[in-house]
Amino acid sequence: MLVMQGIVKQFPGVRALDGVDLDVRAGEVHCLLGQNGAGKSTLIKVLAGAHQPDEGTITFDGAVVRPGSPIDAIRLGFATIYQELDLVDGLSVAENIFLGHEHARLGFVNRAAANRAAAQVLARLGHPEIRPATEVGRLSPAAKQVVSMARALSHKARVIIMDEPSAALAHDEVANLFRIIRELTAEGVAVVYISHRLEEIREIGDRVTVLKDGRTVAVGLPARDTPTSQIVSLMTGRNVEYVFPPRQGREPGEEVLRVENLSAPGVFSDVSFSVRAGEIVGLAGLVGSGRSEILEAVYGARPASGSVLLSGRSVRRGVVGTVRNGMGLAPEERKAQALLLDQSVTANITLGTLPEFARLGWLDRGRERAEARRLADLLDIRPPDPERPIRTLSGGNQQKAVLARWLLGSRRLLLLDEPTRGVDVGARAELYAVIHDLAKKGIGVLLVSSEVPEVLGLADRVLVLREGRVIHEGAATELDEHRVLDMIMNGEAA
Amino acid sequence: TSNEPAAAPTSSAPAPTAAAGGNDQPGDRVVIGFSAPAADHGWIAAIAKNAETAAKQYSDVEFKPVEPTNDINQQISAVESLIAAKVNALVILPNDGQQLNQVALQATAAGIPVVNLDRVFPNKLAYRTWIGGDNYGMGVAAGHYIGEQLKSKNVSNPVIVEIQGIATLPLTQERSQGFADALKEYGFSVTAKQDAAFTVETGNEVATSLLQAHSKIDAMWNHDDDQGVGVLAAIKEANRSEFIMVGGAGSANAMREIQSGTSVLQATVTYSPTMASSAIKLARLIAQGKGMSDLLEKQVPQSITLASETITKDNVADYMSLGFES
Amino acid sequence: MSEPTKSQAPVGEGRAGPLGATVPALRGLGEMRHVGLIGALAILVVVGLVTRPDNFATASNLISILSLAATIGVITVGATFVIIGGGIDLSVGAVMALASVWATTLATQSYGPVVMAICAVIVGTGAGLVTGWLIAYGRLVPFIATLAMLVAARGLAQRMSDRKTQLIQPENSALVDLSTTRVLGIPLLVYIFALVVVLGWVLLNRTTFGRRTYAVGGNPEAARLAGIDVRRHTMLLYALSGLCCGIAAIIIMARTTTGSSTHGDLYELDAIAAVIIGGTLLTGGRGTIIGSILGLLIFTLITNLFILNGLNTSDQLIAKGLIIVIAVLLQRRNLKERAP
Amino acid sequence: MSEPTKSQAPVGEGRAGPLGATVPALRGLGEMRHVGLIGALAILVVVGLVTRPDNFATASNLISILSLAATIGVITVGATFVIIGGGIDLSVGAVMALASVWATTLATQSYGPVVMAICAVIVGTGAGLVTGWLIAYGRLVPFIATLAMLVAARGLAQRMSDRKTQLIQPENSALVDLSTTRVLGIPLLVYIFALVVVLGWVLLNRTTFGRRTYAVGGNPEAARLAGIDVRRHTMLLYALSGLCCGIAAIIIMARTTTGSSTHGDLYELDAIAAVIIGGTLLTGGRGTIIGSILGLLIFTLITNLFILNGLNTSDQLIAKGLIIVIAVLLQRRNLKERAP
Ligand SMILES: Nc1ncnc2c1ncn2[C@@H]1O[C@H](COP(=O)(O)OP(=O)(O)OP(=O)(O)O)[C@@H](O)[C@H]1O
Ligand SMILES: Nc1ncnc2c1ncn2[C@@H]1O[C@H](COP(=O)(O)OP(=O)(O)OP(=O)(O)O)[C@@H](O)[C@H]1O
Ligand SMILES: O[C@@H]1[C@H](O)[C@H](O)CO[C@H]1O
Ligand SMILES: [Mg+2]
Ligand SMILES: [Mg+2]
Repeated sequence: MLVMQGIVKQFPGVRALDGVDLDVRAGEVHCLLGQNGAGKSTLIKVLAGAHQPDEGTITFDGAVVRPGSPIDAIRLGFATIYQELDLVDGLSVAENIFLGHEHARLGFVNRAAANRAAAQVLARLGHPEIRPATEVGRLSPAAKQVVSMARALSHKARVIIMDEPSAALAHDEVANLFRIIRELTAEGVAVVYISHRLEEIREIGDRVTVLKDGRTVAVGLPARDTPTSQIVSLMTGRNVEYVFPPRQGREPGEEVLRVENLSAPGVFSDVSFSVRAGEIVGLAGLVGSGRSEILEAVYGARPASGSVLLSGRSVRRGVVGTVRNGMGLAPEERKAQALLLDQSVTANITLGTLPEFARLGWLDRGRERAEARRLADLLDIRPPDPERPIRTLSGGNQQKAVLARWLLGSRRLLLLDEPTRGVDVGARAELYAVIHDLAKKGIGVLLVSSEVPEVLGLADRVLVLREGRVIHEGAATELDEHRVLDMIMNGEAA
Repeated sequence: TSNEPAAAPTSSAPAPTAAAGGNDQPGDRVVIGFSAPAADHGWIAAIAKNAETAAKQYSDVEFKPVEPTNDINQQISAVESLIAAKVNALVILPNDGQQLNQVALQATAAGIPVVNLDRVFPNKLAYRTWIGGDNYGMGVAAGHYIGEQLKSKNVSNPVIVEIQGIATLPLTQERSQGFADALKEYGFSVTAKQDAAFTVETGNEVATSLLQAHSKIDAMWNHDDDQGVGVLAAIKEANRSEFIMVGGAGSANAMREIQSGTSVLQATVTYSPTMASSAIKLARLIAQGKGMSDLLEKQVPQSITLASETITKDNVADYMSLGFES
Repeated sequence: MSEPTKSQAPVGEGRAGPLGATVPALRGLGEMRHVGLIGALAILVVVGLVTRPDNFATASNLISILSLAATIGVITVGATFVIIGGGIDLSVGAVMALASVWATTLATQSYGPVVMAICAVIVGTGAGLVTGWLIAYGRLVPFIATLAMLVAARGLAQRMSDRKTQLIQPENSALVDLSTTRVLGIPLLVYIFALVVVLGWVLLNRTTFGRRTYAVGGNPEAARLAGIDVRRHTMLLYALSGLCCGIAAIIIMARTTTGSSTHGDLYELDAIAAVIIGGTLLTGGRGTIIGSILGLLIFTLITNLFILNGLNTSDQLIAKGLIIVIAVLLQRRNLKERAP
Repeated sequence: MSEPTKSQAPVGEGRAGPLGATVPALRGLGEMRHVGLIGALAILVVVGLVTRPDNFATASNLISILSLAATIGVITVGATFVIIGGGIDLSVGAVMALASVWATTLATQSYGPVVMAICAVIVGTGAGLVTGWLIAYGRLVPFIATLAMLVAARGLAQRMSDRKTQLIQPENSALVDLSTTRVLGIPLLVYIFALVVVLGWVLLNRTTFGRRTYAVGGNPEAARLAGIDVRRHTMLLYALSGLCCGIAAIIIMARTTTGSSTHGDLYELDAIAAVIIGGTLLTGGRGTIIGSILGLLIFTLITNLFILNGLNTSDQLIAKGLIIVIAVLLQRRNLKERAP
């Protein structure tokens, strides 16, 4: 039904697509795999009319098409959920869903009709509780993701493109998403699905196309039957699996963090735990269970009652104090909370530890660059040029830079909120190794991840959260994915 | 130049002279409304001060000034508020006579006599009396002074530079016209002309570049002594002294420069803010139905034009007390 | 003024429920802001009533406040659109001046008052289209493009009028009647002002054009991906602002009976200030017409009170500075503050 | 579980070719922009040389251009910091006026020129601290807070000076010497200007303070979470701007031999325009001092050329509008344009 051939897209200094082929059939879920920066998002933006290809052809229903703008693509029947949430904060949920194709007569909007239609789509997506009149800026990232999906569904599209739709979703939400996808494909709609989670591909995908370095390296592999090792080696050119470094070699030392009776009304209450030097503590829970908020409260970035002790001493509230005392936070939303998009990778990496590169405020830029380069190499940030503006990096590589920020200087405690969001399999293994190494060096790590295997695989100890309360605490080795999911969804404390 | 150890403290508002005679005796209580542009330079500030001081001399006058503003729209509203407050007479120095004409007509129609100060309303029905300076005459006086001086030095084809105030005011255009007309009688003309907005700083900026544009200048007329402070600073900075300069309005500072005898500023032509004191007096007389006791007429005249006088080293001592501080 | 995603989304501000519902307290914040403004207005009214019991609350004074507010008011409506759309328009005062001058040249005046009014509107809209084109298609930063228009329009106005004030001829006095003729005791120009506000409100809140303006200002990239022609829309926003300047020119001509190159000096600052006091963000994507008009009325009321109470300029300025600060503190909790 | 395979790190070795290497041109884009500005300056210089061959390229004319640029130039340095830091400062001209008035009161003058200079600097910095505090801790929008300071500072300056121009007393003429004394043929105040530019450049490009300014302006939330005290930094930015206004006050006093409440009228627009022409984004997070100074020199040069050529103001204005547009088009490809 849809064929892309020999697509080339050149950005200043980067050849993002270097002859990509893609062939999508009606009614299938076609998965697009590739490492960070392989060109997946760029490819689908070409399809969506957001980028113009330099070379190559797109054939749709046998005819050559050239989506010159997003409007063209939408008219052709392509709807897209973009990787970076592209919603307008100041407009309502309904207005966002129908932006560009409003319910209107003679230019006058029919708000009642729009709200009704939006409510329908949201109900279909399993989220009747999201009200169409709510301002989108007030929604959580997960709810925004739902709105993005609703927007794509609101078009009578024949091809729906989803760029990492599950990255902001928790387990139960993903199941919901899959239900929708199945409905769509049953109606003959084609879905192009991008994700770094191989198990998802297995569950929902029909065929897989693998990209590497802007080229297609495999077309139309069967999604269910192709061995993981084959996919991984196609993507990375080597054989790694979803691996966690062994826990040996780390001896948890003294307590670096003690949290007592931390509460923030309506968000979480009475949370107490501790983290020891060299220990990785994971927080598991549903989206909205308050994990990010706990991290922020510990970090001093959000008000909360209760006490936070760092190495036995209470630190001055506020981020300035906690950072000075050796904490670091890699936040959840990298674009909004972590990155200086206009600045170089180097400037982004050193932002948290600037004083360590300065004497009396005077920056030692040579040392700064050298350190940034060292970290970029360590984490394999690509392209390997730390002086490049970070906005030109792919999402996963940006995420690595966010982590790199806190690998500098003498941290005692790191708070990592979804550290592997949008990071590919190969890089994940590297990040896991880095986190493990940090702990080995005696740094305490408090980790939040929506991927339960990740929490279980990395952490020594796990706290399970439900509706803002800790309902279980115990060694990771004593838990398995199934039990954790039971607890966070049904509240069954073990 | 408020910092000069002022020799004559209240120089700009001369005390009522005996000639005013019986007219200074208390009469009916009258409320006089007053509206003028924002006091963003010395001359206008002196106008506001003089009006207030003059009004204070009379126990039968209640002085009611409104917010000075450079925005026409706001001045219209301000005058409207005075009309609504039913004052007995209005003294108005409009930002632009043409633009305030209509609201002055409204006042007159409401039975409130308007004394028009300085910038004139085009429609005579809009005011009872106009008092102001002779702008054309000011240019003529400056032109004659410069013409005479250059003639006596036998300069031919002189470079004559003119620095105007706010270019869009009709009074600026009249001044320039008078200047050009007078120079023509000597066979001279203006070489370069720029406007400087009446402030010290713009005066300084414009003069700085003008001095670069003309490496030799014979004479310069600067319309306004307030901006003249900046012009003089620029001349000093450029270390130039080959020309004569004439000022305008008659500020105390200009007079001190003239008196010193070492300055390029050798004369200034007056445009005295004392007209504001007189305007208040006229408004009071009109509101009380009196005439001017020195004149035979029973009523205040329809218009009074002050003469523009030329102040030089020779007569500066006589004028010193009338100079207003920048 | 554009950057799409610099949303300083305060960490997890105001979410609730599993994914959806908002905390109710936050819901009303849009209107809350207006409550702050209305509070500030109310305080000013009380001050007026106390200090000038017999002058302040008179019909004639209220009308004079509205007439005074009308010119900038109309411009403010246009400015609100531009600023919500992520831009800024510094040229408003100059464009109004140019429109007033063009409409009052002897040549234009010979066609009578209707043509004069149309001329003002066309000149305003045309100037807006030019700046809009430069910004949308020429890729100039709005600040620079409109600054250039400011300077050029003033120059052109001076040139056309030879720097003279152009009186409206007696035979065209129908135009002046807009200021002198009253219906139900209220001058016609106040009705024009009211009409522009109402139409502006409808356009912003009830049409696709208005809603898309929020998208174009709030997240231009998202707007583009949603299939909106962001460039065309941007250009139209400036044309709309120019149209408002043209209408304002008609009002100022009626009030002053003149066209002049000096009209509207510094109106850009007043209009932008009113919009921002009214709660619209300079970064775009948020704001209301009502807020802007309330902001403007606060300014006008302050001036009026000063006039009535005969304060001297310096004290007025100092007090004005303080009042601006207090008024904004009253409506303070600006949800999306930078530097949280 | 296998051992971590980090040792095989450089995975996609092959990609360094097409994807990895940066085209050098991209790296230089920051300077590319300046090339545009320098091009515009060059064109103006050529125009000067052609139209006024004997007046334009003289040492004394060049010096007078620099002297003219000095006051706003110093202010522009401060404004660049504020704008990169995501703010805006409308109060610069008024604060400079206030500083000049405070420094030239009879009381201050009795302590001699050094105290006068210190007084100007303290007043400027103090005013900046106040606005900075209102913005950072009082959460006022910068536009509003600095507008309030503009109005209040002018009012205060008028009140202190009783609206009179305050002459510098003969015994304090050392201050005026800054303008008249020349070293190597160049007036001292031009050295002050140069010094401020150099120090500003160093502060912005070589210190943590400068780096943080980009962070605070580019993404305040990210800066905060990286442990930067965003509020304190914001406050300091305005204090820095105020400090520059204080220094500018010294220069304007030296040049005009006066302190006056009318000094610096509309400097805010000129300074902001220079900064933006220089390539700094109003949204913050980007920009350079060099760009701002080049932008300012373009402005100053235009005015100088006009006056040298005896053009009248109206034509100057029209031409200025066109030149602004052309200058910006020359340096056009603003990487981060809205509506790509
Ligand atoms: N606007 C741009 N300008 C310059 N380079 C770009 C731009 N967008 C993407 N690139 C580059 O193109 C390449 C492909 O990026 P793309 O975003 O398509 O990767 P991706 O496969 O989606 O990766 P991820 O899994 O991390 O999202 C990367 O090297 C990236 O740095
Ligand atoms: N400002 C706020 N006011 C009221 N409730 C809030 C606020 N911020 C967050 N909440 C609530 O706190 C809870 C936790 O929020 P959040 O979704 O960030 O949790 P999380 O576990 O980190 O999930 P995620 O995976 O999405 O980060 C939710 O119920 C949310 O609605
Ligand atoms: O006529 C006056 C003065 O001459 C002064 O110089 C400026 O303001 C004008 O109104
Ligand atoms: Mg991607
Ligand atoms: Mg979270």
